[in-house]
Amino acid sequence: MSKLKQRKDRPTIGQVMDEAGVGRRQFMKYCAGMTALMAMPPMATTAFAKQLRAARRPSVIYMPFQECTGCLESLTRSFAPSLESLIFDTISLDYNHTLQAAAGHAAEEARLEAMEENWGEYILIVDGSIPTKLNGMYGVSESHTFMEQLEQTAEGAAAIVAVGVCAAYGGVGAAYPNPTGAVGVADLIKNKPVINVPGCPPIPEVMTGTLVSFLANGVPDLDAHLRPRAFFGNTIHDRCYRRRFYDRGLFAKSFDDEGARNGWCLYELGCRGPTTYNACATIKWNGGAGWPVESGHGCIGCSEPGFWDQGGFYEPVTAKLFTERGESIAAAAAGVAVGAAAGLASKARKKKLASETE
Amino acid sequence: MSILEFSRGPMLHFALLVFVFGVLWRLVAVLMLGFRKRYSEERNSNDKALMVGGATCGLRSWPHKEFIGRTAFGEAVGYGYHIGLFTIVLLGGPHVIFWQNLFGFSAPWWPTLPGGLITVVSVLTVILMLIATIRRYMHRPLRQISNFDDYFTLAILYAIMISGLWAVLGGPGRYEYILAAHIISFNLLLIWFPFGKLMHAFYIFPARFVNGYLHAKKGAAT
Amino acid sequence: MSTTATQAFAGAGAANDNRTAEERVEGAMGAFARSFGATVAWNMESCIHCGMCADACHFYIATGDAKYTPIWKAEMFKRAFRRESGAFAPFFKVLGLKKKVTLKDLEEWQELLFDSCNMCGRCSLICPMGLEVAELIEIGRRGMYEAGLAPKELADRAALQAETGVPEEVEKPYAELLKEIGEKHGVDVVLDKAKADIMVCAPRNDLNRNPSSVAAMVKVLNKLGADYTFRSDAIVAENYGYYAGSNGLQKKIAKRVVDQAKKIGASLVLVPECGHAYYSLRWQAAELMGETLPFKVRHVTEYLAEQVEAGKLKLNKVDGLPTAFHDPCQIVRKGGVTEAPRTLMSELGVNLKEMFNHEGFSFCCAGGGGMNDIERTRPLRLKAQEVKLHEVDDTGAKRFLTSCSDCRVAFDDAGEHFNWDKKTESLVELVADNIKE
Amino acid sequence: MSGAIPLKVKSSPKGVTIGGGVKAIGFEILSYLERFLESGESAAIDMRGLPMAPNEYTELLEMLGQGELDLSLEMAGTTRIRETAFSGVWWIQHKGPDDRIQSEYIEINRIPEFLCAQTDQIEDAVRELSDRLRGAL
Repeated sequence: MSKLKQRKDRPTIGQVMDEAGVGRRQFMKYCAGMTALMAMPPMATTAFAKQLRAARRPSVIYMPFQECTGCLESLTRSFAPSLESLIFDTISLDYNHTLQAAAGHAAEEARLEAMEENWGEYILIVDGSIPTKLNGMYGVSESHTFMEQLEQTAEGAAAIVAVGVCAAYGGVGAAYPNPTGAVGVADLIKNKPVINVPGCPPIPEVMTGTLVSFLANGVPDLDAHLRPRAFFGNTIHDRCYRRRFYDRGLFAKSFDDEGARNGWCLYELGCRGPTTYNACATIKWNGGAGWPVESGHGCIGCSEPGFWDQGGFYEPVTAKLFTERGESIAAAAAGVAVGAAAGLASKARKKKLASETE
Repeated sequence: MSILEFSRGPMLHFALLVFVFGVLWRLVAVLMLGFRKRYSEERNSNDKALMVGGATCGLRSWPHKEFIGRTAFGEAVGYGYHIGLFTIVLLGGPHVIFWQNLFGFSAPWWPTLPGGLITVVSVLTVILMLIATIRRYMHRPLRQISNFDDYFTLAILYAIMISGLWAVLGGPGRYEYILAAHIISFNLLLIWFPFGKLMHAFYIFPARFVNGYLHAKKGAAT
Repeated sequence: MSTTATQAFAGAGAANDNRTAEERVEGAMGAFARSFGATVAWNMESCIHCGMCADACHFYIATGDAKYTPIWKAEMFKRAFRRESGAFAPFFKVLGLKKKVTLKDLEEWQELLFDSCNMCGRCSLICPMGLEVAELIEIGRRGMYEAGLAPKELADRAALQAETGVPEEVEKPYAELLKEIGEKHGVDVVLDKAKADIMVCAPRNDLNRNPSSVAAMVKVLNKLGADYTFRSDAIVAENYGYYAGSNGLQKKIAKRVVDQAKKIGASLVLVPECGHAYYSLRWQAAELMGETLPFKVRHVTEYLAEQVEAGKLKLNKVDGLPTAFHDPCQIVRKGGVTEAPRTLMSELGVNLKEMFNHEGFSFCCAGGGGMNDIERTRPLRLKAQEVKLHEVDDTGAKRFLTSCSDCRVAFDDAGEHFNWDKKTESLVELVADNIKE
Repeated sequence: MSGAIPLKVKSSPKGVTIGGGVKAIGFEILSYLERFLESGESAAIDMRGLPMAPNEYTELLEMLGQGELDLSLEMAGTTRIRETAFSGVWWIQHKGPDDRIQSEYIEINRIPEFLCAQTDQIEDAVRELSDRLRGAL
């Protein structure tokens, strides 16, 4: 990672592009791709390109905590090298313990230095949940708990992007019984703008798109769970191409029956489409090759808080979430008993009343 | 645990238990009051009376020609929204899945109507319910005998219908909150069921049967 | 019809009522509690407040006043039921969800239970939930009586009839009156035979106002050579206990008839042309006695229809005058005697023009259920009767028949008020006048 | 406009029966075109956002037909800009180096925005050209 000069003369993305010999129209083409990705109106491309060019080339610190590196895998997937690599060229990834050669103390050294240099300017990308039980002792590296590291790096960040459902809402770490007390970034950091990009993993284009839109326009429009509406504004169900089968009441009953082969709705097989907000149905995965429903499996709702605990992935969204252990028989017996008691009581009262006034 | 999980988890379970407990409590309490022996010389045999009792269960749903002139509108609206409710609950796609899941059986033979059609039926049902509610308030005898139970039960029904339509038509707001509202209002219906007029679902056919039976014993009109 | 001064209803009821208000309400609850079992309770639980029973009640139809909604008449006792004996009684009481029934409430309900209800049972036919609304009102009356709130006219008559067997002071005992009728109409009346197969009663209304119909019945019985007798201790068919709502008195009055019938070893008690006499004797006497009666109970039209079908009674054909027949509620709708009158009329070749509301659905004459005897109900009664008279006119009938003395009293009164062109005649008289020699 | 020189149309829109979805988009284009005529305000419809079945995609292509201009540029993947048979309606498709469509839209404009020179570029050009000319003198 090259050490860069003082903050003030950090080059703008426009300058970086010119140096890299990227033609203006080629840059416009990328921005057109970006606005389409974020479902912005096509005519906004020029304005978007202008702002992006003027933005300073940011420093990015990528902090991995209790994570499985799935998100990083997804982030660096090079299906569309032109778009992703371009974006990687614009951001200077100053710290990522997986990608960088340096390790151990040297890696820490580089990180602290990058932080110091770009204090208040850099973007902090957090990957993985932060264990909080025993005040963070479940997650320690470089003799600092993840909580401390997060606290420390967050302080100087311009904004924090929590990548993956673990960083956003605790993900698999926070799933019942949540032994490590794992939480998402927003649960710990209250004084900094946090942008959640949930998913297990999130779609590559959604992550890069969020970064680029932050560079161009700052913190994008977020929903109640701090997710960019550009990507998490609609439910999968709303944009699903199998929706017409749902409306006509045609459902696949099993994974290989006639319904499944006809591409009917997977509601009965536990699809979480109706309650999950993400862009899988439009941007799709693996460079637009397909997405879970298109491959015949229901959406498992990986971009929603606590999606691991919302019942079996193969039970419908309206399925009951309790296990019947004979309570209803007990209730029935109790009902009959109380009924009988009430009946006897009123019969006794009746006899008393009747005899008194014979 | 999100509100949706809560509504279809512990709350649904609690509601079902209250429903089972309450319904049996009320039915048994009434039946415990005992049936007295009848001594009068019967005009029709027991079998004929049983048959007439059975017939009354169905026939009483259709007004006699002497009454239809006055009750046609009221009954059309009333039975109208009941038919609507049954269609939605028994033939609506998501509901069919819910029942099968709730009672733990799978019934591929269970027919369903297209979602769009159910939405149309739902809107019609709500309109009929509105007419019934307004009529309950405007029609003098109805207003006189109506009490809290009548209006509260209607309120719960409205909550269910509106949240249901809201979820299907994708109104503003997050889907899972609307769906949670739908399930919660259904839970409310289950909890209120034994303590209000909804019990008529259990009372209606035995009541008609006994009425038809006793009248037939005397050869009286049914 | 003996007229009595209009009584303010507050003071009505048992004369020597020195009980406190609380005790009187307790009395009502007691009578009420005695009356209901699972069936009645099931009915009270099933009401869904749909208001349709109003559309069956001729008092609501004639006036449009919501207070006449039949189920509203039983409201006080529904409320008491919820508090005392419903499944959730303790909660209703503790949480005060249903106010305790007060004497003042009951007083207000006297007008609904007595002054505006003939206990005709039409509301029970329309109820979509199959409630026996008429029975609830009947039970309501029992409660009212025990609270000393039954109208004075009915309560006094019931007490008197229970004591003396005759519902009013009479200068001449009915037995003598009966003999006189026999002489006047040239029929010999069999009275107080020691043993007889059939015991016959007579409606007091007819004894006083239409002796010819009593004579007609006697004439037909003599013609049939029936082994019958009147019994002076049980001449009167009516049962004012049923009207006043006193179970005790109704039982005592019915017992008088049952004892006499047992005494003479009758196998059949013949109820004359009287509505509630039939209902209370045929369908309630056995229940009150708590045993199956050793004799059958038949309305005179039933008996005559049996004779006709058995070929023992041959009748001439009457003229082809279009005729309308009023089905008395207690006999036809509630009593089940639907075919008998029609068998007789077809035998007589009557040109019967059925009313739109006929047989089990006929509108009540508005005089039954004791309302003939309560003077203050006349204005309301006339309003309801107007509807009925129009219905009769609509059939284009020239002759108007019925088979109940109370109905005839009501129709005579209404006919006089609206100077109606028709006179109400008795079916049995028509039969008696046309016996084929 | 009646006397204007008629465009030589390479492939006139065949008399294809227009399906419901395509007709909806057609009317949207028409409204933008009318608006452009009055206020000169340009507009564009993003094709990726529309839930279109494959056959509707080709149907739309056929409906719009082909105008005179059909440019394709090689620039980190091919970019194709076609003028449709309806003047003022352009079909722009950007493909990435892996031949994957990055964005595709119909633009209603005098000339697609993409082709226009940018103002700041023109400012640089002014400087560079004046330097060139002065230098050359």
